[in-house]
Parts: sequence; structure tokens; C-alpha cells
Amino acid sequence: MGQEITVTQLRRWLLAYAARIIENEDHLTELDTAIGDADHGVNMRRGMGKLQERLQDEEQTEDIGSFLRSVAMTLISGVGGAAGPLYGTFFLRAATSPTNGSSVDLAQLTQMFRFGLDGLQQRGKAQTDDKTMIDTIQPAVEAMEAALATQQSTAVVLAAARQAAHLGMKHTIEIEARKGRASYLGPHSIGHQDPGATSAYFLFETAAEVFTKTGAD
Amino acid sequence: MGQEITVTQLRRWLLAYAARIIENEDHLTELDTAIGDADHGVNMRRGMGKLQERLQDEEQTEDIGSFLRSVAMTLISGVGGAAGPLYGTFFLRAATSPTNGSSVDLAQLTQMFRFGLDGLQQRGKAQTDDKTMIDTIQPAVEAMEAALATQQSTAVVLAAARQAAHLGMKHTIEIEARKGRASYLGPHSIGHQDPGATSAYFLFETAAEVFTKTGAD
Amino acid sequence: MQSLMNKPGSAITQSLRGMALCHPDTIKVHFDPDFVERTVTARSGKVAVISGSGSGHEPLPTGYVGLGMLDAACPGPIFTSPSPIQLLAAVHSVDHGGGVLFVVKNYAGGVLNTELTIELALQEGIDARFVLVNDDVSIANVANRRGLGAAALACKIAGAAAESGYTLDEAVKVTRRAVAACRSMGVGTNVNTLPRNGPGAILADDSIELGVGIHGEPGEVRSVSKGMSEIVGLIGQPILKDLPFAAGDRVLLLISGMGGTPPLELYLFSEAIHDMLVANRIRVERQLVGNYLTSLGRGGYTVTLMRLDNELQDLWDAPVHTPALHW
Amino acid sequence: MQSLMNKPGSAITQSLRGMALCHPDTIKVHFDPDFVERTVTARSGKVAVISGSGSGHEPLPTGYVGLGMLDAACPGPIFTSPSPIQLLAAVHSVDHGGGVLFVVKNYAGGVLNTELTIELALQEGIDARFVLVNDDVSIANVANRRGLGAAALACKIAGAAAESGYTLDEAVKVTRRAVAACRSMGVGTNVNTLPRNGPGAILADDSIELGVGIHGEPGEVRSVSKGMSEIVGLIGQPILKDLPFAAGDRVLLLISGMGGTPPLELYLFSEAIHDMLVANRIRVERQLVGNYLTSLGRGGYTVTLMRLDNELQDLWDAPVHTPALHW
Ligand SMILES: Nc1ncnc2c1ncn2[C@@H]1O[C@H](COP(=O)(O)OP(=O)(O)O)[C@@H](O)[C@H]1O
Ligand SMILES: Nc1ncnc2c1ncn2[C@@H]1O[C@H](COP(=O)(O)OP(=O)(O)O)[C@@H](O)[C@H]1O
Ligand SMILES: [Mg+2]
Ligand SMILES: [Mg+2]
Ligand SMILES: [Mg+2]
Ligand SMILES: [Mg+2]
Repeated sequence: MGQEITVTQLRRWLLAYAARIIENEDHLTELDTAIGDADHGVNMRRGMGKLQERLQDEEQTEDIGSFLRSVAMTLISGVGGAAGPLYGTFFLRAATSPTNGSSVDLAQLTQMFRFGLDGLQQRGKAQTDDKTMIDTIQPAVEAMEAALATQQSTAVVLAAARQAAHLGMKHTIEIEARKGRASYLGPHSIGHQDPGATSAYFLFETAAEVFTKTGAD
Repeated sequence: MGQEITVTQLRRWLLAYAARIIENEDHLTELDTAIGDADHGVNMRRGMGKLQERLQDEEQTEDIGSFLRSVAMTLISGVGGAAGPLYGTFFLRAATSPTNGSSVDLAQLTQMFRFGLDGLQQRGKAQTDDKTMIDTIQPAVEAMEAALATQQSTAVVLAAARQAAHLGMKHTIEIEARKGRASYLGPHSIGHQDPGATSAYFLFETAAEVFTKTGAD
Repeated sequence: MQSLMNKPGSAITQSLRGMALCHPDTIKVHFDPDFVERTVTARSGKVAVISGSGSGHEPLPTGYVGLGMLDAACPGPIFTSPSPIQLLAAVHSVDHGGGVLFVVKNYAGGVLNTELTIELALQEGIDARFVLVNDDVSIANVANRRGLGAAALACKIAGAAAESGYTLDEAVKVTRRAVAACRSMGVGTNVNTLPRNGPGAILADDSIELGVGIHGEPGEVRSVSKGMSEIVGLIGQPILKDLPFAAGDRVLLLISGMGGTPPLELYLFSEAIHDMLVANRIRVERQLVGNYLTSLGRGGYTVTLMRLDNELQDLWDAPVHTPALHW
Repeated sequence: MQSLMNKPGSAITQSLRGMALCHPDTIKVHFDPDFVERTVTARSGKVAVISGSGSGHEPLPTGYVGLGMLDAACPGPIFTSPSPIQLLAAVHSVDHGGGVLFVVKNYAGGVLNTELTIELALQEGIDARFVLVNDDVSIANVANRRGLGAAALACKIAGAAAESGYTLDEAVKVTRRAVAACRSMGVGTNVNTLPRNGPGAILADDSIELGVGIHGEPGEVRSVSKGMSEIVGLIGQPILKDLPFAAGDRVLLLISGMGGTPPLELYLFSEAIHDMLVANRIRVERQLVGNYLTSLGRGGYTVTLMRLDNELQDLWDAPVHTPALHW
């Protein structure tokens, strides 16, 4: 509950995320082959490579806002496609959450994610059920907010986020795309899991793993 | 011997020639497919169509010079390719033989062909053994000149021309092209009969048929 | 020879360098991030006009950099939007205090990257706006209409407006008006050849694809045994009806090859288009026929009509000096 | 869509009509016999410059008709010389008493038809001469060298000379000197697509054809896995050695796509050519990069170098206003 997350933990989370994406590069590209232009794995892998370089740099800030902004710029330059500016905006706006400092508690982490989500929605103009990464991120953030309201532990809050993200990701299989390239396929997009919803799920999967472990230290 | 050939007979000859070429269109194109650009039959057929139209016109001259010049212009506009200007030049220059009038005797006919041949050679700069229509026309004209010198009959002179033309045409199978498109093939042109030498052979084949028959009337 | 283009990253960089070597008086190239900038410096306070686009549509956008048109162009990878990093580097290089106008074709990547760039520029106190180009009438849903030939026309109008002293607001307004006056459609005569896919399939002799995009987006396959006038019949009405264009209208006609269509065929198509316009009593006041918006080496054409008024015509006629357009 | 071009006779006629509709201020078209004439009348006594060529190489020759370049152009059927009937009709239309200069690429049909036309013109008392263009160094036997990019350059030089008052003799002399200062070579990146043959075969990814002609004449197939610099290595030396070009020479560089090569690849090629010229200390004083001499929609390029002197450079710089070149 009172656990504080610092830049060091955020860095650990994003390194885990980068590794997870790289493991799943082919899987993401396969998903994008079915309903997009077969590059989501390639795009994300390129961005994650740059992110790993950036995170291994010696010179590091202790300020979460500056850290997230630098992550955002790295993703913006590295990922490309639609996902680049979308993930970039998520972190850019997360960086502007006013309660960021040199550490955030669980409520502040949730608010940071909320800022990211709102920015992402403003940028991409997608709603839930448009079959995009929003279908993963929005339920995850809402689950965190709901769990926080009932004073749950870090582990419980992040497990709830992960589970909501997972359900959202799986839900994209059943729906028709209304945003992004997959929308050109209309009803033919049904039956396929959205690649961006999949890469976004790993954000919450790795957050649950890393922050919970940290909390247990 | 003393037989006179008028525009009427020349017209009959060229109609026979046109018909012979049209019968042989595919054959000529096949020959040009082997060592050229597969259009000699098409080119000649187009020109012969125009020639037939022209020769069936009511308004006709009795002057051999004007007649041949009009044949030349028809071939020039109708045949195209290399063969168009070459056959065109043959008739254009044949038209300038000074002994043309409203009729020609055998010696004057021979001189007319000689003028045509010389013009053709000046235009195309080909020698015998370059694998062109010259290999047909030059021996044919020389055979006429030789037969005339020994006072042979029309039938004999034209038979000699036809035979020399035939030998010349067949000889093109054995030699390497040094002029025209076939020359790009170098030694690979050996073994194929030259299309232009073939179409030119029909000039002498039909001349022997038409003028001899006329003479026998 | 596909292999020459098979490493898009380095091929595009080298190609940009080659382009600069071929037009040293007009453009210069920056690398990493890549963008092309005009050599003639702009007067202070001029609105800067920038356009980004995936590569493979040349001369759009790099061939339109120069006096009277773009201040800078940002080429992305083949058929992929340039990144905000490129766009922002161009902004830093060409902003002269008058603000920045982006011309953006309506594709998700391009719009997202441009909007993000504008957010970043605003954070630095640089005023930036964008004009969305969405002239493709083959898409029923107007919000999803893709950008075609109007992108080239919008770059010219925006560039001329900026050069002649329009403020950012005024330049945005007239450029939006120009785009709103445009309607386009694409016809494919073979299937796209992407470097990674190898040579494209060939349509049947008597078939075309109606309403293709410039990234190989498929159209509707139609048999057109009656030739060009039949094709023009299929695209003419959707274009004319959409604005709608009316008898008496003056238009600018842009017919662009997609890169693999010989001029002979392009003029054959032009003839049929002219006949269709005459039949509808629409007057062609200005025209451009050639390769102005391409799709690598694919066969096909796009046709764009822009309804002219005096202001648009004056801006069109204003001097321009770029690798691809100059008068 | 091959079918649109499958009836060459009528397709070419319609395409010419389309061309005239697209450039009404610059050219007008005559039919049966077909030729294209400039709209700006020449002063009396000016040498008339005419070029004929098979169709399929556009913009050559029809796109070069206009002030400062050709008085008339005669397009033949696809890849086939125009007839003396066409050439003579053009002579009658554009001769202004200063005589006629024909620019002819060195192919048998073109030369035969032009020589015959000259014979017919002389019979009518019209002074006519021709300049043979034979810049293709890929043919060892100089007499058989084909005409490539120098044909476009010769039309510009002859047209500028005629416009600025050269006599027929003087115009012939300087145009011959221009051609003699040119060397060229073609590179094919796929196989030619003739309307009658359907789509051409595609070379292996790493292969080019060296020394191709512009009518689908084959070249030597070479594997070039190392990319553009390797290609330029293969054509650079034959071109430079043949004239020879030497360190310190000033040149005009013409890089022409054959119609199916995207600008991206053309500039990639240009980069390697520029590097080769710098390495040989040859200075590019003027250049043209684009589709100036094509071969229907085939992939590939030709490169032409012309050694400049002051007279040639001045004639090159002289104003020109045609559909394809204007400055
Ligand atoms: N407007 C949008 N809002 C949110 N997410 C979007 C939007 N458009 C696309 N996406 C996401 O981006 C993913 C595709 O990313 P990627 O393949 O990298 O880019 P591109 O579509 O440009 O090739 C989609 O699966 C989807 O989840
Ligand atoms: N220089 C020349 N002199 C004489 N005949 C020639 C010459 N060049 C070509 N020919 C003849 O022309 C024939 C080809 O004619 P054709 O196929 O109609 O023209 P093209 O070669 O232009 O396609 C050759 O078979 C040859 O006999
Ligand atoms: Mg994708
Ligand atoms: Mg993509
Ligand atoms: Mg032939
Ligand atoms: Mg031919």
C-alpha cells in the first residue's frame, strides 16, 4: 500500500517489458500479418532495442517525469508506424502527471497511467471496442482505479490490471476493427486478436511481475 | 525480243506480286521472327494492300516514270520498317531511268531494274553476301544483263533472272548478316533465310510469269 | 534488381544524397534524422510549410521542396510515415518565427505522427498546425478518405501563400479551402511491386482496379474491354458528383502516373478525361500531366480535379522552383 | 491493361491528341500523316529542326517540340521509325526557307527513312541534312553504335542553334560536335514489356543487363550483389575511356530512367554516378535526371555524358519551352 516506486523500479519494469516484446516479436508480426501490414513485431522490436540502449545509459535522472519523457522520445523515434506515436504519447502524457516526483505510490502510479491513457485516447481517437490497444489499456487502468478505491494491496491492484488487460486483449478477437489499418478489412477483421492490444498487454503483465516482486523485497 | 512492256503490263506484274506477297505473309514473318523483329510479313502485307488500292484506281498514267514513282510513294507510305524505304527507293530510282517512256523493251526494262538496284545499294549501303534483299536483286539484274548481251528471248532473260534470284535467296541461308537487324545476331544469323531476300525473290518470280505470258499473247 | 532497394534504410539515405547531388542549387539534405530542406533562405516571419510522407511516392514530398513550395520534406521508410523526430528536426531547421504548416495525407500513421509533432512543437512555443488531405472519393466514409493528388496541390498552394506573406491562420485557411475543392480517384493497371514482395501480379489484359490507393491498397477489379473512355466513365461520375463539379466550373486538372505507366498511355488517358470534361462543360484552366504522385513502379494513374477561384489560381500561378515543379 | 495499348495505330493517334490537349500553348498535332508541330511560329529563314522516332521513348521526340528545341517531331509506331511520308509532311509544314536539320538515332529504319526523305525534299528544292546520333559505347563497332540519350541533347543543341540564327551548315556542324562529345550506356533492371508480348520477364534480384538498347535489345546479364557502386563500376570505365573523358573535363550529365524505374532508384543510381565522376575529377556542370528517353515501362536507366565547351554550354542554357524541358 504505502510502497513507493522509483525511477529504478520503472527502469526495471521497462527492461522486462522490452525483453518480453522481443521474445514475442514473431507473434506480434503474425497477428499484424492477419489484419494489418505485418510490421508490428518489427516496429516494436526496433523500438525496444533503442529503449534497452537508452535504459542502459549511465547518465540517469531520478525524476520520474523526465525519465518517462525520455522513454517517450525513445519510443517515438524507435517504433514508427501508428504504434510509435501512440506508445510515445502514452508515456509523454504519463510524464505530465502532477504527482510524479522522484517516486510514486500506487495511487500516483495509477494516476500516471490514467494520464497516459487519456493522452493516448486523445491522440488516436479510439474508444473501447474499436479493436486497438485501448481495449487492453482502458480496462486495466479502470481496474486499478476500482481496486484502489477498495484499498487493495499493490499485488492485488496490479493483478487486477493484468487480468483486465488480458480479458480486453482476448476480447479484440471477437470484435470488428474501427480504427487503424485493420478497419479497412471491416467484418473480415473479426476472429483475429489485435496486435497492438497484445503488445500493450505485456505492459501490465510485466508491471504485475516487477512491481509486485519489488514490493515483496 | 522486240516485245514492249507498257504500264498495263507493269500493273499486272505488281498486282501479281502483291498477291504473291499476301499469300506468303506468314512465311515472311516467320523468317523475320528467326533473325529480325517478326514484322516483315506484316509490313509487306500492309504495303501490298495499299498498292492494290492504288493500282485499282481509275485515274492512271501511261507514263512509266510517273507510274513507278507513284508505286514508290505507295510502298514508302505503306510498308514501313527498313523494307519500306528500300523498296521505295528501288522503284523511285527505277522511275528515273532515262529510257522509260510509255513502254520499255527488254533492254530498257533491264536498265530500269539496274537503276533501281543502284539506288537501293546507295540507300542501304549493303553489298552481296551481307544477307539482305541485295543478295536476290543484284544477281537477278546481272543475269538479265548477261542474257541480254547474248541476245536471248524475253522468256529466257526473265527465267535467268528468276533462277539467279532464287539461288541468291537460298544463298542467304549460308551466310552471316552484316546489315539490318539480323546483323545484331552475328554468326547466329547463319542457317536462316533472309526475309527481305525472300520478298524480293517474288519480284522476279512474278515478272517471269507475267511478262512471259504477256509476251506469248 | 529488386535487391538494390531491398535495404530500405540505407537505400533511402543514399537516394536522398543522390537527389541533393542532382539539385544542389535547390535543396540540401540532412541525415539522422533525415529531411530535405530548401537552399533559398526564407524571410524572417514567413510561415514554414513542411510535408512528410512515406517514401515511394516521389516526387512527393522531396521533389516539392524549394522556393514557393515546401520549406522542408521528411521522407519516411517505404510507404511508412516519417517519425516525429524527423518532423521536429525539420521544424527546428525551417521555422522562421511565422509558425509551421504541415500538409498531411489522411493515413493513420501520418496523422498520428504529425499531431504528436505539433504537440511537441507547441511545448517549445512553436506555433504549428496541419492541413489534412483527403480527396479520394473511392472511399465512401468521408472520415477515412485517403490523400491522393491533392497532396501535391496543397503543398503548392500552401507554399505560395506562405511565400506571399499569408499568416499561419490565413495559410491554413486557404490550404484547407484548396483541399476541400479537390476530388480524386486512382486506377491501377497492374498490382503493386513492393521491394519486399518482388514483382507484382499483373491484371488480366482487359482489367483495371478502380479506386486503388498509393500503397498497394486494392481497388475493385473491373473488366474494361472498351478502353479508356470506359475507364473514364467509371471514375468521372464519382469525382464530378462528389464535390459536385458543375457545368461552367473552372478546374485545375492533375493526372499523375503511378510510376510505371508510359507517357503514351498517360496521354491516352488524358484524352479521354478531356473529352469527359468537355462533355460536362467543365473548363480546364490549368493542368499537370506526368508523374507527380507515384506508387513505386506500379502501373496506373490518379486523376484530381480542383475547382479554381481567383485566389487559388493566383497561388497556383505564383513562381515555384523545386526539383519537380518550376515556373 | 495491356489491351489499352494493343492497337498501336489508334492508341498512338489518341495519345497524340491527348498530348495536344494537355499542352495546347506549346504544341499542335497533325494527323494522317501524324506529326507534332510547335505553336510558336519561327522567324522566316530559321533552320527547322525535326526529329522522328519510333513511339515508346517519350518524351522523345514529341515532348521536345517547342520554342528553342524541335520545330516538329514525327512519332512512328511503337519502336518503329516514322515513314518518309510523315517526315516530308513535317518538312512542308515547318520549313521556313532556312533548310531542315533532322536529328536521327542510328538505327537502320530511322536512317533509311530519313535519307529517303532528304532525297525527296532535295527534289523539291528544300535543303535538308541530318545528324546521326550514335553514343552507345556498349557496341564495339562504332558504325553500329545506337543512339541513346545524346538524341535528346542533340535536339536541344540543334534547336538552340537554329533559334539563335545559325545557318543550316553551322547548325549541322555544332550538333555533330555535340554528338561527338557524348558517350552513353544503358542498364536494364527487368526485361522489356512490349504491348504485343505482355509483361516482361524479371531479372534475378541481383542481376542487371549491361548495355541494353531502348527497344528491348538485350544486354549482358551480370550479377551485381554489391549494389549501385558495382553497376557504376561496370559502365563508368567504358564510357570514360571511350571519348576519352579526362580529369578536369566539364560535363553535362543526363541520367534517364527507361520509364519503369522509380525516382528513388534513379537517385540512388545518380549518387553512385556522381561519386564515380568526383573520383575521376570530372566536373558536372549541368545535369538532367528523370525520364528523358524511355523504353515503354521497362526498368532501367541510361547515362550520358557530354563534354562541354563554352559554345555547347551556352546553347544548352538557351531558353527552351517544350512539354518536357523548359527554362
Ligand atoms: N487510432 C488508434 N488508437 C489506438 N490504437 C491504434 C490506433 N490505430 C492503430 N492502433 C494500434 O496500432 C496497432 C498497429 O501498430 P503497427 O502495426 O506498429 O502500426 P501500423 O498500423 O502503422 O503498421 C494496432 O494493432 C492497434 O492496436
Ligand atoms: N541496309 C540494307 N540494305 C538492303 N536490305 C536491307 C538492309 N537492311 C535491311 N534490309 C532488308 O530488310 C529486311 C527486313 O525488313 P523489315 O523486317 O520489313 O524491316 P525492319 O528490319 O525494320 O523490321 C531484311 O530481311 C533485309 O533483307
Ligand atoms: Mg502494422
Ligand atoms: Mg506499418
Ligand atoms: Mg523486321
Ligand atoms: Mg521492324
